[in-house]
Amino acid sequence: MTSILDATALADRLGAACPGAVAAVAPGELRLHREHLIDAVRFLRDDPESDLVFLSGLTAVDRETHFDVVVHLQSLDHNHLLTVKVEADHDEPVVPSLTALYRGAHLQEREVFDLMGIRFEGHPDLRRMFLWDGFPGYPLRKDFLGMPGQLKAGLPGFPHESGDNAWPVPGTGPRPGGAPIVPGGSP
Amino acid sequence: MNLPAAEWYDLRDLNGISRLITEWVADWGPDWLASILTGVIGALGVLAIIGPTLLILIWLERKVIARMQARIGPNRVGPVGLLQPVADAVKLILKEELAPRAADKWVFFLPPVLIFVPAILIWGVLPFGPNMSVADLEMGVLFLVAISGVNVLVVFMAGWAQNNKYALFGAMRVIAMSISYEIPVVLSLLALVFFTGTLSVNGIVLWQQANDVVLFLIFPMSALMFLFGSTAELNRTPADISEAESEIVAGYHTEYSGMRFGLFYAVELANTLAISAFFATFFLGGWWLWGLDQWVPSWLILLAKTGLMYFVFIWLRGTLPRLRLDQLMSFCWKFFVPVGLVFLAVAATQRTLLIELGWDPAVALPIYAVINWGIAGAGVAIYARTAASPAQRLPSRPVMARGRLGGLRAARELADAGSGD
Amino acid sequence: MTSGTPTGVTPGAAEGGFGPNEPVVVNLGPQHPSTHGVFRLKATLDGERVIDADMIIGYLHRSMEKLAEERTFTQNIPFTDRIDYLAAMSNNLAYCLAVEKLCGIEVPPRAQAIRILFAELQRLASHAMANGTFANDCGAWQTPLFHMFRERERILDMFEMTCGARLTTNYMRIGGVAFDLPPELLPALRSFLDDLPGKIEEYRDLLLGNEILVARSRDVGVIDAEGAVNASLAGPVLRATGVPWDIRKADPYSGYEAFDFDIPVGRNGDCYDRFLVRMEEVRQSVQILEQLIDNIPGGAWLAELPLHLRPPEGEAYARVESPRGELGFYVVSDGGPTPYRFHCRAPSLINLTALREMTIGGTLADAIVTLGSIDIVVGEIDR
Amino acid sequence: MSDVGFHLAFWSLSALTIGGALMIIVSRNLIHAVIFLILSFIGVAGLFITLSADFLALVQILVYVGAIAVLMLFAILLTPRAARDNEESLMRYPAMILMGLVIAAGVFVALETDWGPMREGAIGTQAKIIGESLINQYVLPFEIGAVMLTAALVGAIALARQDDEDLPIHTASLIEEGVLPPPDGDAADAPAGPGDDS
Amino acid sequence: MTISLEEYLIVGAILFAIGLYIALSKRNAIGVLMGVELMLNAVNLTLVAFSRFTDTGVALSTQVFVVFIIAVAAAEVAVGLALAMVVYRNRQTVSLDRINLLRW
Repeated sequence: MTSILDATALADRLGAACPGAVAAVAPGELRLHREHLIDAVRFLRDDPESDLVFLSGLTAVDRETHFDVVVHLQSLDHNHLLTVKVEADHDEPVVPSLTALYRGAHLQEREVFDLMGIRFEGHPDLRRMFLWDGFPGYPLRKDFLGMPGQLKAGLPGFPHESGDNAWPVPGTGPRPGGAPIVPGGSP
Repeated sequence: MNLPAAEWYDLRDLNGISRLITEWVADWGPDWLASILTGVIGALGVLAIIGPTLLILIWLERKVIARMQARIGPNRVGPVGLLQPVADAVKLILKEELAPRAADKWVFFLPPVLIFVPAILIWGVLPFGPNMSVADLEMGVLFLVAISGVNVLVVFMAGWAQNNKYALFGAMRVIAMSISYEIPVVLSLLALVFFTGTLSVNGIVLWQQANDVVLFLIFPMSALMFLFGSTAELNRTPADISEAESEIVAGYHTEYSGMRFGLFYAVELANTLAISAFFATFFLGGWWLWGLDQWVPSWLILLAKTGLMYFVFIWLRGTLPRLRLDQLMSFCWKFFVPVGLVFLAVAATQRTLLIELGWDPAVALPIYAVINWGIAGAGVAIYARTAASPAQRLPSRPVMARGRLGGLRAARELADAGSGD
Repeated sequence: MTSGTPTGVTPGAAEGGFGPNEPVVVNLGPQHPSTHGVFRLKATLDGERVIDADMIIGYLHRSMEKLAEERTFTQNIPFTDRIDYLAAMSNNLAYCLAVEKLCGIEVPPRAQAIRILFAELQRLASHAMANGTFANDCGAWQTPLFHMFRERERILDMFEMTCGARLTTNYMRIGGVAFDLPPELLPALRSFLDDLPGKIEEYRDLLLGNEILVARSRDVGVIDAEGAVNASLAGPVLRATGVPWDIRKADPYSGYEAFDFDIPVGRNGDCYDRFLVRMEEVRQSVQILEQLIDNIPGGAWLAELPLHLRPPEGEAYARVESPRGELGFYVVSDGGPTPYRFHCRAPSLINLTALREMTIGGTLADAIVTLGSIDIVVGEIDR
Repeated sequence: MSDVGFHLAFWSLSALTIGGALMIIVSRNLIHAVIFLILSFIGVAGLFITLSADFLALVQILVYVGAIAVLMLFAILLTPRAARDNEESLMRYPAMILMGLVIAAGVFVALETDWGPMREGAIGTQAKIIGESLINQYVLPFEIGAVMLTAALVGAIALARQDDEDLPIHTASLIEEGVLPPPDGDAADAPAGPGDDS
Repeated sequence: MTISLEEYLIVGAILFAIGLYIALSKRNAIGVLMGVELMLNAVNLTLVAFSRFTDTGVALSTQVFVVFIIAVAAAEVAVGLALAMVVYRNRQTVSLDRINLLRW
């Protein structure tokens, strides 16, 4: 049976090895400062007692005020699990990338970037993955409907229909950060 | 054994019909008309045989493979689905024929037509009976080899002209493979030619008839080489890499649609049928079957043997995975070519002994058969022992964790324990 | 990474650009016979050798994680079917486990046994598909696939008689399963289990003993244990490298601890080992089902739950061993009727992390075999 | 065969041969040129048959069409960056004059020379005669020919073989990057690249 | 009138001349090789014609000679194309105008 790591004890050892890294502790969960994220996770991975060599999952939650990047780390030999959380700003979400430590983070960070818009610094190939390059906004954000495309909730209209609800047509939308789509602008 | 010019309705010697016609034409017309007429009659005869046979064979192939795959196969069109190939052909004809805009127009349009030329020509030297071939060439075997080489060029034209990478891959693969596998095929036929002392296809059948033996028994390795080399030249599994559907979509005919694709498909089957017939002729006695050919039309015997060989091709296709290009190449150059050369020497020696020492064939041939089967078996055994990669001999059961669980450490422990077993 | 390699040179084949010094970019997909869905592998080739591989996905993206935020917890169960349409039961189960963990719901023992039954049947069906298509990718002309389909068909029939659907079953419920076992299921299952071991031995003889299949998959697409763990691979791909890791043993759910089965692991992490591990896992699943079939407890098959489920504020991560590996659902609730965040750890996607490393250096044919041996489901990659 | 059929065969085959050769000059695409070359070869093979040299006709198809033309196509495909067009250099005009002179001289010699007594009938069983003379009368040239073919084979392989330093540019760069194993190394030992997924 | 030796000789001469022209004027090394092949073919044709009309037929010497020519042609093409490949690999061209450097 997978045990949940005693996060408090781990936080103490982590605090000794990497001072100032731990922001908060909850049962089975460490909240880390993003400046120390890489060092702290490297410690957690290489420390023989925690031995968290397997990055089970990496995702993010939009808390409206900030983003939580949630990382599930796992030790296969000790069979225990730890949740690591890092906060990212809501306006300018940037988090250091874990790809240098776990290659398994590669696609998951791309996915989070694609859908949530969090930039992972140091990621070797941070591109959109599911959505096309010109897709406006990041759909998993809670405020996606108020994002540059000015999409409204409810069923969208088809591209040839004019009106505020028209979907952006692939390729005609603005690049991320570019000018917003003009409502009603059909090709 | 020359049958006397039979009555025209005697099915044993269909040649009688064309002879009647030429004699009739010679009475009033110029002799070049007669030779053209015989040619036309021969070509029509060949088409008349392979056309319906092909339709039946398509049905047979689909049905047999369906049975091998635990399916039923075509059963809707006509009785037991027999008209399915006709329906397929109609569908193909009705389909739109597309050509890529960047294709090389003429080179794109020609191959579906050109590919028929060798496919038809190859039948010219096949003896359907004692004197029943369109042209009983003195150098029939050489003709067969030369014509099947032309096929490569047509396939290359098709693959190159489409401006499609899959097609070009298929073309490159087919060239590399056909050139390589022509050598084993030629070597295997050369062994037969050395041994029987004739280049004529019918001569080889006559030799088998005179000695009351099929050459498959005396030259098993040549038969294997011919069979496998033919699968490579025909693009059939296990050597169908030039149209490997899981890798390069359809290989050299990727962009051909409609009836153009249908022509490629038909020629592929026709070639398979032809190679089956030639295998039956070279190694299984052709139209001859221990005197049965006196009672049954000889071409029926040949068709039966051809059907048998065709079934073998279907069987191979239904059961075997595909080899990789480099594996096929190394199999050709490291196994078939040396063994083929050995058998060339063996055939020459045995022929010389037979003639020079004047041995009785009835005594010598069984001895030869035993020797050759021994050499072939030894060759296969040596190759299987040495050339196959050592990894292939690893046990085919996974390691069982037996309660261990964990990550890298457990993996290391398991590997150590596993190596101790 | 890919931007660093000069893959921009893609001359038209007839115009020039095909030779020992020219990279040729070949698109395997999105429409290609071997991609198992709308998946695109952009392979840069040097002759027949793959020197770079880039994957392009998203053709099947339905943004289920966003859609799920608009639907109640129970309404989300059908989405999980569509995530991995070849292993719908496993996905149902994983999601229900996550919500149950979030709410602290006890599942009745009969429901637990039924869940295991269907999860294992689903594993059989999915592995049958995986092994069949793998043989197809090796060039076996559909024959193994259709034989495997013969067995899969009987499993799907059992699904149908239980819940009326064959692929997208929508059978598990939060707190149990939707319907009780129909009376005709157990006899059908028993006759199936009687036949299957013989069939498995037949497949072993036909496929594992096949020289060509061995030659095609041995030492192809190799990844070692360290690399596999670092790349978060899971399931048969991880176990083929020799790591004995199976969620059913490591983190037993739904009562798996009561069953006696073994984890097969491979030796060198090549395509053949993955194939081998899947073949053996089929036998282990049969073993589990045989232990289960006579010991299904009676009682309720669905826990008593409020009609409108409002889990307490919090989050839960629950995972199962799906046929493709560790399938986890991370569900965050803000106390409302719908999930605040719904995330699926999709093994198909994460197993592709190592695809580039596995395919580079091999031939094009090897890349196809490697892709087939990873056993991806595009619905799960794209979600 | 009668005169009419013979004439028909000769003139059509001659037209095929010479027309194919002329099209090589005209065609702008090297691959088309090879296809016309094949046409020309086939025409020559047909002319061999009208000369009742069946054996040579088959050898012509086997070697020229089946091997040499295919080799040329292969070579064209393996030199992709080279110009694909089949252009002519400034030697065109002198060469054209030379061509005219050669044709004139050839026609003159052919027509004006007394070729002595002509043999009417064809010779049968050529394969047998050629084979026997190859291993009796011409056994030394035959052996030399065999050695020469072997030498050409070895030489061609040695020339066309790629050394390791000739690996394509970005294969080398990928090896440096660590993505590809070194040419003689083991694939499993290659260090993983930094971002090995996509 | 039957087709006699002269006709064959004329066809051979024309074929030879065309081959010569191609060999001399083409820029592409492979094109030049094509010309050479045509010339060899013309020679073969001439020889076979002589064999048909004047050979005594005891040993078919001229045809044996043609067999040797074909063998030499095959060897020549193999080596020539290999050379073209080497030049291409070093100079990225098979155009004979551009292969003017006497070292590489």
